[in-house]
Amino acid sequence: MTATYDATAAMEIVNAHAPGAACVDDGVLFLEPERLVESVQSLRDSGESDLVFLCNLTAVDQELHFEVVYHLQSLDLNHILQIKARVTDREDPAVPSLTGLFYGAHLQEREVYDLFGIRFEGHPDLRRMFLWEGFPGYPLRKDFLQMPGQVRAGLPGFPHESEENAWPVPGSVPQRPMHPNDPQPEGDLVVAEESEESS
Amino acid sequence: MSDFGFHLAFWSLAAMTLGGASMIIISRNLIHAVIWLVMSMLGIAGLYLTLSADFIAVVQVLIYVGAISVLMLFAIMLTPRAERDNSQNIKTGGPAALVVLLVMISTLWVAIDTDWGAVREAALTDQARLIGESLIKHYILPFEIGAVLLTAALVGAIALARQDDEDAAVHAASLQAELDGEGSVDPVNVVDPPIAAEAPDSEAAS
Amino acid sequence: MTTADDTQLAMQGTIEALTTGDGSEPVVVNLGPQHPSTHGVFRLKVTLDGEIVQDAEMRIGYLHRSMEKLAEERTYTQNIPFTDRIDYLAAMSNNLAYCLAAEELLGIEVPPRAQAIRVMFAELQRVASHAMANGTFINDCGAWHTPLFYMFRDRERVLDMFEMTCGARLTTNYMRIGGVAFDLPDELLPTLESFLADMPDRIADYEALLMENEILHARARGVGVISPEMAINSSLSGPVLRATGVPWDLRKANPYCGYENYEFDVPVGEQGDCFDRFLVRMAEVKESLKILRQVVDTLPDGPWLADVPLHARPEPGEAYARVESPRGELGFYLVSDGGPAPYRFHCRPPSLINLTALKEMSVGGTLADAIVTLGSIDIVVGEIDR
Amino acid sequence: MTDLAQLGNVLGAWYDFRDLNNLQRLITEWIAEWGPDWLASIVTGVLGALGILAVVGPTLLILIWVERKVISRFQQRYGPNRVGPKGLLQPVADAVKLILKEQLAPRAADKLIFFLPPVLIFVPGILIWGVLPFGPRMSVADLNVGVLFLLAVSGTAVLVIFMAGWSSNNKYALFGAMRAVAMSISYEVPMVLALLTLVVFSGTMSVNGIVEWQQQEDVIFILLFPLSAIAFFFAASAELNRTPADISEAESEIVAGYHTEYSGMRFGLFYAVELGNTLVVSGFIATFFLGGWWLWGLDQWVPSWIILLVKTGAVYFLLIWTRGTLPRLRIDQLMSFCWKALVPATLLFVVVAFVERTLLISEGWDTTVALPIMAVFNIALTLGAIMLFARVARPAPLRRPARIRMAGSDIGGLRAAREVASRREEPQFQVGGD
Repeated sequence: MTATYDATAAMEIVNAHAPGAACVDDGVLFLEPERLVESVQSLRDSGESDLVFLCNLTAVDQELHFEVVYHLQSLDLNHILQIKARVTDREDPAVPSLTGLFYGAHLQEREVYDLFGIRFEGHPDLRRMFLWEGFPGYPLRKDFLQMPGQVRAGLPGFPHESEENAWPVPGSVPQRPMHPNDPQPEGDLVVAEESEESS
Repeated sequence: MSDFGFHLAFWSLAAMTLGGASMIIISRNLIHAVIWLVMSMLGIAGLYLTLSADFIAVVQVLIYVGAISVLMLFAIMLTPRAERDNSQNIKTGGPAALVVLLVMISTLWVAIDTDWGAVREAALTDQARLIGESLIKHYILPFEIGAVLLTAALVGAIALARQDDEDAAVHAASLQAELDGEGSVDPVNVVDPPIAAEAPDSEAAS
Repeated sequence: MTTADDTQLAMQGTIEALTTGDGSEPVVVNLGPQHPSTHGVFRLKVTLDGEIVQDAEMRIGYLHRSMEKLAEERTYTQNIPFTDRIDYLAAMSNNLAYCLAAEELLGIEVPPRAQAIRVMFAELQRVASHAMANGTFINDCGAWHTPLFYMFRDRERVLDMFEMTCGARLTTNYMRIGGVAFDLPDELLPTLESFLADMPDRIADYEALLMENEILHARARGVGVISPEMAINSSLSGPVLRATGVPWDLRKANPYCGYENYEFDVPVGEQGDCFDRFLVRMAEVKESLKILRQVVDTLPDGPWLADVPLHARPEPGEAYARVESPRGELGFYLVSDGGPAPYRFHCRPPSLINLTALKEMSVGGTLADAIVTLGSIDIVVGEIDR
Repeated sequence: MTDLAQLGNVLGAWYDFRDLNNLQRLITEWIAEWGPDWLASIVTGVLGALGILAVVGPTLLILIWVERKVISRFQQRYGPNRVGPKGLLQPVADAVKLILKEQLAPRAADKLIFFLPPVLIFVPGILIWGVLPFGPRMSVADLNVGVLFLLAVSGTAVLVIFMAGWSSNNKYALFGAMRAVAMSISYEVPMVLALLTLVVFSGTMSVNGIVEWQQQEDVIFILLFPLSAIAFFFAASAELNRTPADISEAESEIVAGYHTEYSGMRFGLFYAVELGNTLVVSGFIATFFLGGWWLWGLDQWVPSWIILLVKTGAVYFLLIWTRGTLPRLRIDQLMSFCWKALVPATLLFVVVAFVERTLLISEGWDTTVALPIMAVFNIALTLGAIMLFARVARPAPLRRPARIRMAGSDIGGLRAAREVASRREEPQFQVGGD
């Protein structure tokens, strides 16, 4: 069974090489973006942690900031560690690229750049991957195509649940009832057919 | 073969040969020229056939149509695209035409003037055997010399085919210059036309 | 057709070729998006010098459906059918990985019968997927469809079993959070028994037909080689990684669904070339059959679905669950903010990440080698683009 | 039995159906009675050509069906079975579909050269039939230089393929054309050398002469020169673009090679000629190496052309079989196989043929005794040459076996990999190698 590598132990390893670059918050190792490369390198090269395999690299839009999430795996010692790096600049988010350490970061970083707009500094070939150059916006950001008045992206709640989060407030994204048998929303909801007529 | 059939064959083949030959000169595209050349060669092969020289005819097809023309096509494909145009030859062809005309007149004169001993009896049936025997028995020395010469040519060709570094360097420098100045290239013009404009020679040779 | 940067690339290649002393002009050839050997809308742009690949660049995104964004607006249960469409040749494995992640978020215990059924279908899916992978790989080596059709027979039988269990063949949508959607139908186990009885003969056939085939050896041995160090550094996984000799299999390293209860082995290659990948897949099919045998013999009784509310709201938190899909490490990273839908839904696609090393593997070989290499990686474009 | 024999006599007296040449002779004699003799020779030629077309056309349609059906059987499926009984009309339906299809040409194609090849490809495709003897007197033209004619005509097809590939202005097509040309040039050499063996040994360049020699000596050439037969078979399948040597239209690499851009009946013509060539080459293999229309006296009883067709069908089946079974070689492997294996081997057999011919003619060895000895010697030499090739000329990566080991309890990264690799015990699975 793959163990979860102790974040505190990892923090010690990182801080031994780059003092103050790592901190543990709620059991998760956070690395300072500026010193990400040397921090991760210390984790990769240290025989204790031996995190040689970059399992997964992705990002999460936390509305106020981005979190770049790395899952690093040691194959021989069979433990996994989740690392996060916070990017606070929403206008021009950037973190150093790990391509120098992990060849496998190439495509994953390009994907994150494509869908989140986070630049990976030092990436040799940072271009959009799924979308074409010049595509407006970054789709996986929470504010992508957000309708005016909508509190936040995503599904606000189940239909049968309480009133305030049952359905979007009027004037936001027009939504179609999922199924005729589903509980029909009440109030002056803009239903799809009507919106088609009006537009 | 009766006279009518013979004449029919001769004149159509002659037309094919000469027509192909003129088209070689006229066509601007070198690949087209080679294909006309092939037609001309086939006409000649046909003429051999009317002279009952079936071995020579077949060898004509085998060597000229099957091998030499393919060799020419290969040579053209290996030539940089800019040098594949046949049109300059026409402009500077005046003196050449004169020389060719002189040669043609003298050949024609000799041909008409000579008293050809026409073969009236039946055609030889086993030419291949005769040719083989005369090559091996009577003309063994020239035959061997030819063989040695061809071997030498083969070795020489391999030696010559080795890359000449200086040429490559010059070509690379000119391309680099073009690429450096390419910052202002209008992308609209670059999309697609490179192939379309240059007609069917995409680069490449395997 | 040629675009501006194609032209520039070609010229750069020419200059390189000329200055390095090889005087031929490079050609840019597009393999795809419509090409017989790209197995989907995948475009590989190769720069060729004669037949030698100088550069290989992939262009993807033709099948991009932005599933990760779509999933943020669907409930956890509604997202299961999306996972079918991610890797449509291994829908069961995708269902499973996603359900594992959701269960981790929700803290759900899966009943033992459901676990066994999950293992059964994950392994059947592996057999089907490897049959497809090996068949198309031989096709890419230039065989005229015969091995492909042979292997399709097996895949067909597996898909028939899927159909009788959940009504769908390709996009199964069978796994549920907390178990599986339906119990096994009565006719499944006899069908599976006969399948297990027939397969050894079939595999012997394939070995006779393919494994000592000199032409296949000539085409695949020493082609698309990658070293174990590079493979690990490139985050490769699955048969591509194991073919280099690295014995890394999540079913052993991080057993899920009770894989630790079954006895099986992890085959590894030696050279890391295309032929080793092919052999590893062949051997894995045998191991899968071994697991299936044990699953059938020890199938427990009981419920097949835990009592999970359809409108499950997990606590805020995150989960990264992964399985050994036929193509490698398939992970799902879910972030919950306490809402009915995942706040972030991310799939770690083995097909995409295995392609990282494609350029390394194909540059320097011939065009035909690049095709074989691409075939041996076994990509599914639905998973690459998502 | 006697009735049958009588019936045969009656039929034979009126018209000997074993030899279709009689029919043609009747017609020419009839014309010679009233017409000029050039008319007779023209009518003979036209008749021959029509005869070939009448055979080739329907045969092609049947062949498409046969090939698809046989390949389907190899692949465990039914094959065409919807149109007509047993799907027999499928090729007709396909042909109709192809004729009705829109014929596209790339805008940037060289129009004239693009339109010519589908037509021109028919010329060598039909001409080559002219020297195939269906019986003792049943070939359109029994040329003295028939073997040379065969090579010359088949060589011109390359030019047409090049025209098709080049004029399409498509990179796949150009690649296919260049590959076809390179292949054809290379494989013509072992092909010529393989035939040279026969020509030297039988002392004739006439195709019919070679059959007659086999008839006279009561031996078929595949027994005398098996390596030449193998080399010719492989070179022919390379020239015919069939797997394992179909690199000029390698589907998985260059889509369809030189005819990528041809649609509708233009593609149909390429396809038809390709199949026709396969058939005629099977015919030539049967003629050169299997005795052609002759079969140890059976040709006295069965029409000779039926014997030839049966032999041709056998060779054709072999070609389908290889196509259905084998993967494709790479172009450099094909080239090196041609120049490093086939050419030396066929050259060796040319020398062998020279020596044995000298022994037979100049030394006056008795053929009834000498030929069996020579056959045994040559078969042994062939086996030796093949073994030598397998041992010596095998490319380096193939000489090591491919091994699959079982990791057992070693699960992990590089360290575990080293551990697994260093294990002493025999690997679980091992294929290939010397």
